[in-house]
Amino acid sequence: MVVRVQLEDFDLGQELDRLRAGRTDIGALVSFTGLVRDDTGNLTALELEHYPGMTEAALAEIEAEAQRRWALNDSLIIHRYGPLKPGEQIMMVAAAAPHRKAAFEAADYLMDFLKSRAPFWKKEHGVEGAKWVEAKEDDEAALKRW
Amino acid sequence: MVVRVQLEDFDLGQELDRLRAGRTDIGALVSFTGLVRDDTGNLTALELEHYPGMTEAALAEIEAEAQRRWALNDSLIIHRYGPLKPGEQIMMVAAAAPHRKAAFEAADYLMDFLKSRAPFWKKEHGVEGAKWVEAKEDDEAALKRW
Amino acid sequence: MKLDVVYFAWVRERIGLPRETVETEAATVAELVAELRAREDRYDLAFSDVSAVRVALDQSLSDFDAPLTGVREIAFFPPMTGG
Amino acid sequence: MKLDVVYFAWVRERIGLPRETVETEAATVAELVAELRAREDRYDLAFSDVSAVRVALDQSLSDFDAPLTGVREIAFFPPMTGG
Repeated sequence: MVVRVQLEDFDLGQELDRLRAGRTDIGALVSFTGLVRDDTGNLTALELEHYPGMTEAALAEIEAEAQRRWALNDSLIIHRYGPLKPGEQIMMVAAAAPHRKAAFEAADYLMDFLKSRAPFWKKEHGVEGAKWVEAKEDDEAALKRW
Repeated sequence: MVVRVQLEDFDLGQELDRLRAGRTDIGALVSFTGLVRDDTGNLTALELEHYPGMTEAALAEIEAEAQRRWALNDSLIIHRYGPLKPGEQIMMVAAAAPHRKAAFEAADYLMDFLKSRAPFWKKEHGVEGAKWVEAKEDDEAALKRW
Repeated sequence: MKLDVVYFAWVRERIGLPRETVETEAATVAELVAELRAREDRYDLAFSDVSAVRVALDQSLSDFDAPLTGVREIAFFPPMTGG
Repeated sequence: MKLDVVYFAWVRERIGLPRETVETEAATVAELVAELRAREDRYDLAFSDVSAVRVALDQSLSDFDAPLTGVREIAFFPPMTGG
């Protein structure tokens, strides 16, 4: 159970390898990686602001709740802040469990709550100016699934 | 859209990096990795048998159906065969999509169909002899979700 | 009482500063917001639609009816968009 | 007609070989299974519970009622356990 909030990029493969290293009790490992998407070619940077202190506490609480709900071997959340370029990794979650259903559900749960309960805000800087990304109603609605 | 059936291990991080390399249209990347689990310490090897030819065709068809159902940027299935040790990687699927829901659902779908429709069979070799792993009724039932 | 008030994202931009210390006798979050709005236009603008603003008390999500008793830090920000 | 018949997992182990060519006039998978069972005990044992056996015709999943017209390769195996 680890939470990291950082400016620098992370090595997805290395993080997943580390999660399972030396263990034989994991049957299923699910990862989600969020990337800076730019369909139009107009995005110059995606800026991520967060609330230091509260961010770490909120992510740790989301992870602890996932661990209470599912039989997990381990889990991990890494989220970056600062300016990011199109194609860059924004964040990742991973869930390791004996069985695939728990690993899938836990990773999905972590993402749903991270989206709407962890204090991050995105600002898109484009060729025509900057604009804060608006939260989607879908994202709030997604929490009711759990 | 790639399918690989191979004896040798794969580098999960490298595969995921390759999937997104040079692209800026992916927003979400979900991976599932199946690992050889040994809770009791009695497993000496997990042997994977498959049906060469049919395996590749079945996996390609499952992947094609996922691509028809969801707006995916790309997807990948790698499955190993032969004798594997506890803790080793058995297989992986990955789904890349503009949005997280499609990536999660497609990866989950790939796994459900791979489990029950791709011709692989597992045999557990333990300190007390060998035994074929039985298919779970749950796995067949899981297909009805889609 | 003295409160550390912190702002994020467009709330921060509209108010024009990330953090300030406020001397207030407000009993609830809503009362503090009313006091801030009365101060200056930029506060009034930032809080003109409170349905678009979230609040955290000592780094825990809360709501506008919550009492401020014992609170040391209050944060205002838009709905979160991480991930 | 000549059919390549292939076996996997415990079906292969019970029958004792992975592949053979069979000369048959069976019209359906079920008829072929009946012919095989009549041959020897090891076939009879392998197919004693056909609800536990799956069949593929020319590498596509099929069922026991399917006709064998035009089929070149038939495979018998237990329910799959990949992943």
